[in-house]
Amino acid sequence: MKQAERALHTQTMPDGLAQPRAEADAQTGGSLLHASITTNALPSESKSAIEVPELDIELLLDMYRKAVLIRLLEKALLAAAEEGQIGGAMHTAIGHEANAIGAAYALRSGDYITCTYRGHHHGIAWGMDPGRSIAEVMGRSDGFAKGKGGSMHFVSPQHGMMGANGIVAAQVPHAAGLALASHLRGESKVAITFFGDGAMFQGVMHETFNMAAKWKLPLIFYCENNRYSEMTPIWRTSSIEDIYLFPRAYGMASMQIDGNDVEVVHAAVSQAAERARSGYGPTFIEGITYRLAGHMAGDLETYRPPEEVEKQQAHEPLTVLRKKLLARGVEEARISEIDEEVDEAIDEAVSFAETSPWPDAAETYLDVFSESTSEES
Amino acid sequence: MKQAERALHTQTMPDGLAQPRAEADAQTGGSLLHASITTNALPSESKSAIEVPELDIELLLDMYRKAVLIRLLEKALLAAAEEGQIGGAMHTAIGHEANAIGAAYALRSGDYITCTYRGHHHGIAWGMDPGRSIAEVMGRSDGFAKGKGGSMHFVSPQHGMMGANGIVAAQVPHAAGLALASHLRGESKVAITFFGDGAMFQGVMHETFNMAAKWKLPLIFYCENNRYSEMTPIWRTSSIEDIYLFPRAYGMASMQIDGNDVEVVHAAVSQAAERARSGYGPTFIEGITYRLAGHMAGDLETYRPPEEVEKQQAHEPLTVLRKKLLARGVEEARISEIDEEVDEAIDEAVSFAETSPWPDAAETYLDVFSESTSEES
Amino acid sequence: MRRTTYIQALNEALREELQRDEDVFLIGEDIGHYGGLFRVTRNLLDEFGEKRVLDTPISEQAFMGMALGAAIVGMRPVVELMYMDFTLVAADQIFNQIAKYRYMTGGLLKAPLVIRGQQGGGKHYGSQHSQSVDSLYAHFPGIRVVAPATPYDAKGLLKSAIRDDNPVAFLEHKMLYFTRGEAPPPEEEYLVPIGKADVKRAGSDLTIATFSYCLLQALDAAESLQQEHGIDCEVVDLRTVEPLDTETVWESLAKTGRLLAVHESYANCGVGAELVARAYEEAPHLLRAPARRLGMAPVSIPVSRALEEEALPWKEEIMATVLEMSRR
Amino acid sequence: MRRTTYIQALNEALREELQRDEDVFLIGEDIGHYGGLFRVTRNLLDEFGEKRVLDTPISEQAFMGMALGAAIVGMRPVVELMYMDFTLVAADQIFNQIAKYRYMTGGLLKAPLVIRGQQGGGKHYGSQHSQSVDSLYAHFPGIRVVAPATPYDAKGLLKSAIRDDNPVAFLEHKMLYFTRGEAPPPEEEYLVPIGKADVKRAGSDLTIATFSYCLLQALDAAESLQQEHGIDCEVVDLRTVEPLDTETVWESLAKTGRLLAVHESYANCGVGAELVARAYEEAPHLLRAPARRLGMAPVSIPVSRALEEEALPWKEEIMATVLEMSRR
Ligand SMILES: Cc1ncc(C[n+]2csc(CCOP(=O)(O)OP(=O)(O)O)c2C)c(N)n1
Ligand SMILES: Cc1ncc(C[n+]2csc(CCOP(=O)(O)OP(=O)(O)O)c2C)c(N)n1
Ligand SMILES: [Mg+2]
Ligand SMILES: [Mg+2]
Repeated sequence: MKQAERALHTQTMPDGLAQPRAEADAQTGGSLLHASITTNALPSESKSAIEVPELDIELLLDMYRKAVLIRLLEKALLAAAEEGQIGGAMHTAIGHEANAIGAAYALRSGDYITCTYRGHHHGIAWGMDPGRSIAEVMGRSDGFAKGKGGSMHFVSPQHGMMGANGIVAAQVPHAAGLALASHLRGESKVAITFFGDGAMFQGVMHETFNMAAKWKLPLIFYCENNRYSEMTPIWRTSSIEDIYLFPRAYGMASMQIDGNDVEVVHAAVSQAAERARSGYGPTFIEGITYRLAGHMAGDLETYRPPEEVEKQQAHEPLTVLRKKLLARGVEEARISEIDEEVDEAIDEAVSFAETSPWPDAAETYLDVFSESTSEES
Repeated sequence: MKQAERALHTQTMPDGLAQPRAEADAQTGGSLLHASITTNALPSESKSAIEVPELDIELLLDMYRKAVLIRLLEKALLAAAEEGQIGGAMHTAIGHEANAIGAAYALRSGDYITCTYRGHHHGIAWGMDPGRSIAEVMGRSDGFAKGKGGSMHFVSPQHGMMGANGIVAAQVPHAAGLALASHLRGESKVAITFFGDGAMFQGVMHETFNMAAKWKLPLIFYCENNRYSEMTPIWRTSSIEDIYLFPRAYGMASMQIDGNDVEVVHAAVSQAAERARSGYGPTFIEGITYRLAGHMAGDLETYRPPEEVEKQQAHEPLTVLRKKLLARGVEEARISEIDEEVDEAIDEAVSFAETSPWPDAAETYLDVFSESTSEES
Repeated sequence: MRRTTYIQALNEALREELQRDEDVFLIGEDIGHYGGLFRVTRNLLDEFGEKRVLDTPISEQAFMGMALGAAIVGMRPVVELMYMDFTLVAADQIFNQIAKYRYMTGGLLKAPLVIRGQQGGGKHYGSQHSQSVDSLYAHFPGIRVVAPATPYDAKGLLKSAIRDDNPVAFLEHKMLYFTRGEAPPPEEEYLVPIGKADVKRAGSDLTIATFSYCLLQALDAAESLQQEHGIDCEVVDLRTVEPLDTETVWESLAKTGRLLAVHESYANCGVGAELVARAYEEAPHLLRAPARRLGMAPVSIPVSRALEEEALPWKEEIMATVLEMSRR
Repeated sequence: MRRTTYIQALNEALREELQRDEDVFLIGEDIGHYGGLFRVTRNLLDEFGEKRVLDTPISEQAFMGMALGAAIVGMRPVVELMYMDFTLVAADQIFNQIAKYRYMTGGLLKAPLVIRGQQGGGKHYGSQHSQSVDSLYAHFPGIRVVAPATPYDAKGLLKSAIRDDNPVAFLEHKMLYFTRGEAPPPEEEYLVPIGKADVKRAGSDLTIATFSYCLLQALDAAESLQQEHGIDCEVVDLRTVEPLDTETVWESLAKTGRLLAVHESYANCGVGAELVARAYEEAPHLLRAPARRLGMAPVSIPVSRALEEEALPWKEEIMATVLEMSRR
């Protein structure tokens, strides 16, 4: 091998490609002070600089209900997948719940959202029915898309959910287009789009950042930074340390927040939506979060130590919210009641989905083309 | 029309989409102090912060010869295009010469370059024969690519010219791949890639910036900022004011320089090459320049006022270099001699090309596939 | 009827649809203030303003995706790709997103948008600015593909495309832009339906099914074949490539018994092969000789005019193939 | 001979080529430290280090373009696309650059690289993770297209692909990954040549020409047709889609007189239509009944297993088509 011949590069690249800061730091025992995108940081250690007002307790309880609903739905789906009831790539959002819920409650009916294949939490937070959602993932006829889209393509226009996407970052320009439609029509609708840390380096992100910033589109870019792109930690492939600082290169406003705290997310998204509606253009929010389950059903998680996951449990969305509720005087019993209620609701949703009929074979050939035109529609 | 209904947006977007700074400034009579990317700034007004040593006078004279060669070659090509001898899209680099020459002389034999469809100046600066170059543009058999690639695909591996490209920004990852090859093989070769200001917002640029920065590739990104993307001034579509600052978002070193002064370009590229060879990774250079001719042959230039072009003549590469030579004591006669010599050389090159035979029809079917394998090659 | 150029016909279609429906907007590079590299959108920004004619950066992926986003809430974007070769730059948005959006959402959303621009060879633009992408678009279900050859059809089909509730790839050809033909004046509105072929020359010996600029080449070839060889070709202008109006082709085939499909996209896995395969699926009894197809030679389209001509499936090659087929 | 899985065969091929030629390197998402989403590159980073197995960000355009850049100076990159559907994300680099580089440079440069990854349906991944892209790759000249169906062929062809001086699209299939077959142990090196079809089942009544996972479906169908209907199909494994080994197919056709081409990419403008068209161009005299093709139905590939099955051109559909063809 020619590796010994490398001459000039040895100084800074002792061993293979350029070494990531975090790795270098780990080896030298150096600090990670400037590296906010580390796997070990807790979401609460994020650089939020926004004011976070306390939300009404009933609203918080409602949010808690949603959070449990998402959590249990995801667990039910994982169980169904293990039983072989679900194929394909199913990505759950266990640990991500607060990002969806905080945002959904901060926006208005009529606003739009697009998101990634990891989109169940968004669907539920935005109001989609759990039973029909599970049916969709299982490919049943009662699914929103009649089982055609499945887990990676959650959609429900009546709820503003304009589509999850299987191609990393492809949903981002779609949201810009929704924001553009709102702008061109003189509406005050805002669009929000969710994507992961790994999506940051798809070319279309850059193109959309520029166009949205230039045209001051009423758009919110929301990065759910869980520090992993599938099985690869983000520091291994990213040249930028602080994701939230990057969009400033386009003159965009941005912030890094605790994505596991519904109140923080709610405050950040509210602020961004206000900016958008006032014509000041897009805002970029980096919500620091962590994925507590595998990248997708079946993931053996060999790429991260159990201790890392363990540490993150300390600040996962349900824990954070439960603590908050207790601290503000809500009785344990009230919380348990919600837990039980939701547990039942999920059982019902699962039975609904499991007994939903398979779509007819003839359905295969429908929905490719529409036969109508603008005159008729 | 619904435009009257726009409510919330009127404040910042009085009239259509977000207004570009330069336009706003023009309307308000405001200053353009912070907008370096204006059509009116001269290259000499760029924000170069590098030391520029004086080059040897013989070297400068050699550069001058190259500059005239490029200028006259481009003019000959424009004339031939007008006569109908050249079809397709032919982009000349009149006004861009110094970017190519300064860079070519700063690099070593063995280094690589890729560039855009506007690549004649690079080819000539890197040492390609004018006669064969013209033959290529004319589609003749003596062209480097036997007339198959034409104006947009200048190539000559023996000179390090690894390919111009017709797709905006596509050549940029190719250069990163060349740099990667050098890195993986432990060679000290550097790659440089040229692209325009308009190319900045192709997604692949972003992807390449990140990977090159992350892997510390021995690569130089050189943006020939002529302030126009075809017929559209860059400020109309760019959300960033200072192109050279953008790459810093990836932790990359960068500078904005006078791209019309061969000495400045030479100094900047030398410095970047030194960094690259020492393992410090890529550097981004924004060379401020101006295209004195149309975007391509046949362009009627209705999109810019003649006065704008006129103003730029004051600081165009040949003028700058001629002044420099005179100021350093070179006789007018020596310069005229070069002008005449080159004039003759171009005449010869044109006749060579014009009398070069058309490729055989059978040539059409060659070069699609290679029949060899690694064992044989 | 007055005569107009193909470019003028397109410009009128866009203008009329912008006027008719305020959800229509145009988006693309250099199309606004400049009026389009090929002047198809000339004067439209002046008339309709910056909110109806949007100049973009060179970001094909983003503005294609934005068009989809706007379309799913009922806007009707008309996206210009300066060269249809750039389809490949935005291919994910076009084929993984736009083509599939209606299906993946179980019909909840539709994507009524038009992707238009010019394709084709003949002007020495070389490998990356001369490709014909009709077969590529047709391969993926979910996008209608239209490629008119005359100013009349261009105007009528572009208006239909904009009104269609499906995504439509509207493929122009650089060799057609300055051709002229009859078309009613703007006062007399008309539409040409998507999915209907048109017999542009009646004949009895052999059916040439083609579209776009190849139609002109085929008509020319048919004249020469008639005069020089007494072979009387019927020339069917498919006009729409997806869906293929095979009915009209089979009707012609019932008369002639011989089929030659011609197109400028690559022959390999092209529309011509498709038409041949369908002929044997749906109408083998009509064929009195093996059906054939002609497409671009399997090369990357060279700049040199000496070579480009050789690669193009134009008049000479059409004539040679017809003669060969007639000898059988 | 020992039996091995398809994945293991691929892994061995990569390992052996990394060992043989230091210009070979692997590049893609999650392929290094993790060993690949489908574990095809498992353990290779450990053995060869970070300079031979490169983990990338999700930047398909850039790393595809970088592979080309490295290839034109003689490196031999093997690019993994995690799902072949992502071809569309990098389509400009693949079809406008890699496919054309040799041609546009008049043969001065060549691009010896491999683009590999899995495609296909059957596991309910839906519209954007189940497409078969063989016909798409074949449409553009300049890239060889290989799609082996057995571990033996997979190993031998991947090694040949890496050594080939052309860009090669090496198409795996998600349903093949865990299938097993015989293959010599690593000590016994062998290559399978690109461009050679292989008769995987001899028969006398009808030729099924296919490749990739459809081969297994076709073999299965052939058994059932034999047993249930006494129809004896010859099954030709094309293995390479570009170039097509029509010689072997026509040889088979000379025996059977009937041709059915089967593939999982879309039927419309697909490899099957191409084979039918070529049969009528090159060997019409051998055909005793209309040649046919089968491909994926023109839909975006639904998630629901009830629908996906319906869309796939697998055993049942093969049998039905063969029966229909036999009745003629
Ligand atoms: C264009 C594209 N490339 C690759 C993939 C495969 N893939 C799916 S998810 C994923 C990781 C995305 O990571 P991130 O954006 O951080 O989101 P997360 O999954 O962590 O929520 C990858 C590489 C894809 N779906 N699309
Ligand atoms: C992907 C792609 N989109 C559009 C074009 C058409 N086009 C050719 S040059 C050009 C402008 C490029 O401007 P810039 O990058 O500033 O370079 P310049 O021409 O000014 O040197 C455009 C839009 C193209 N060739 N490729
Ligand atoms: Mg992530
Ligand atoms: Mg420019």
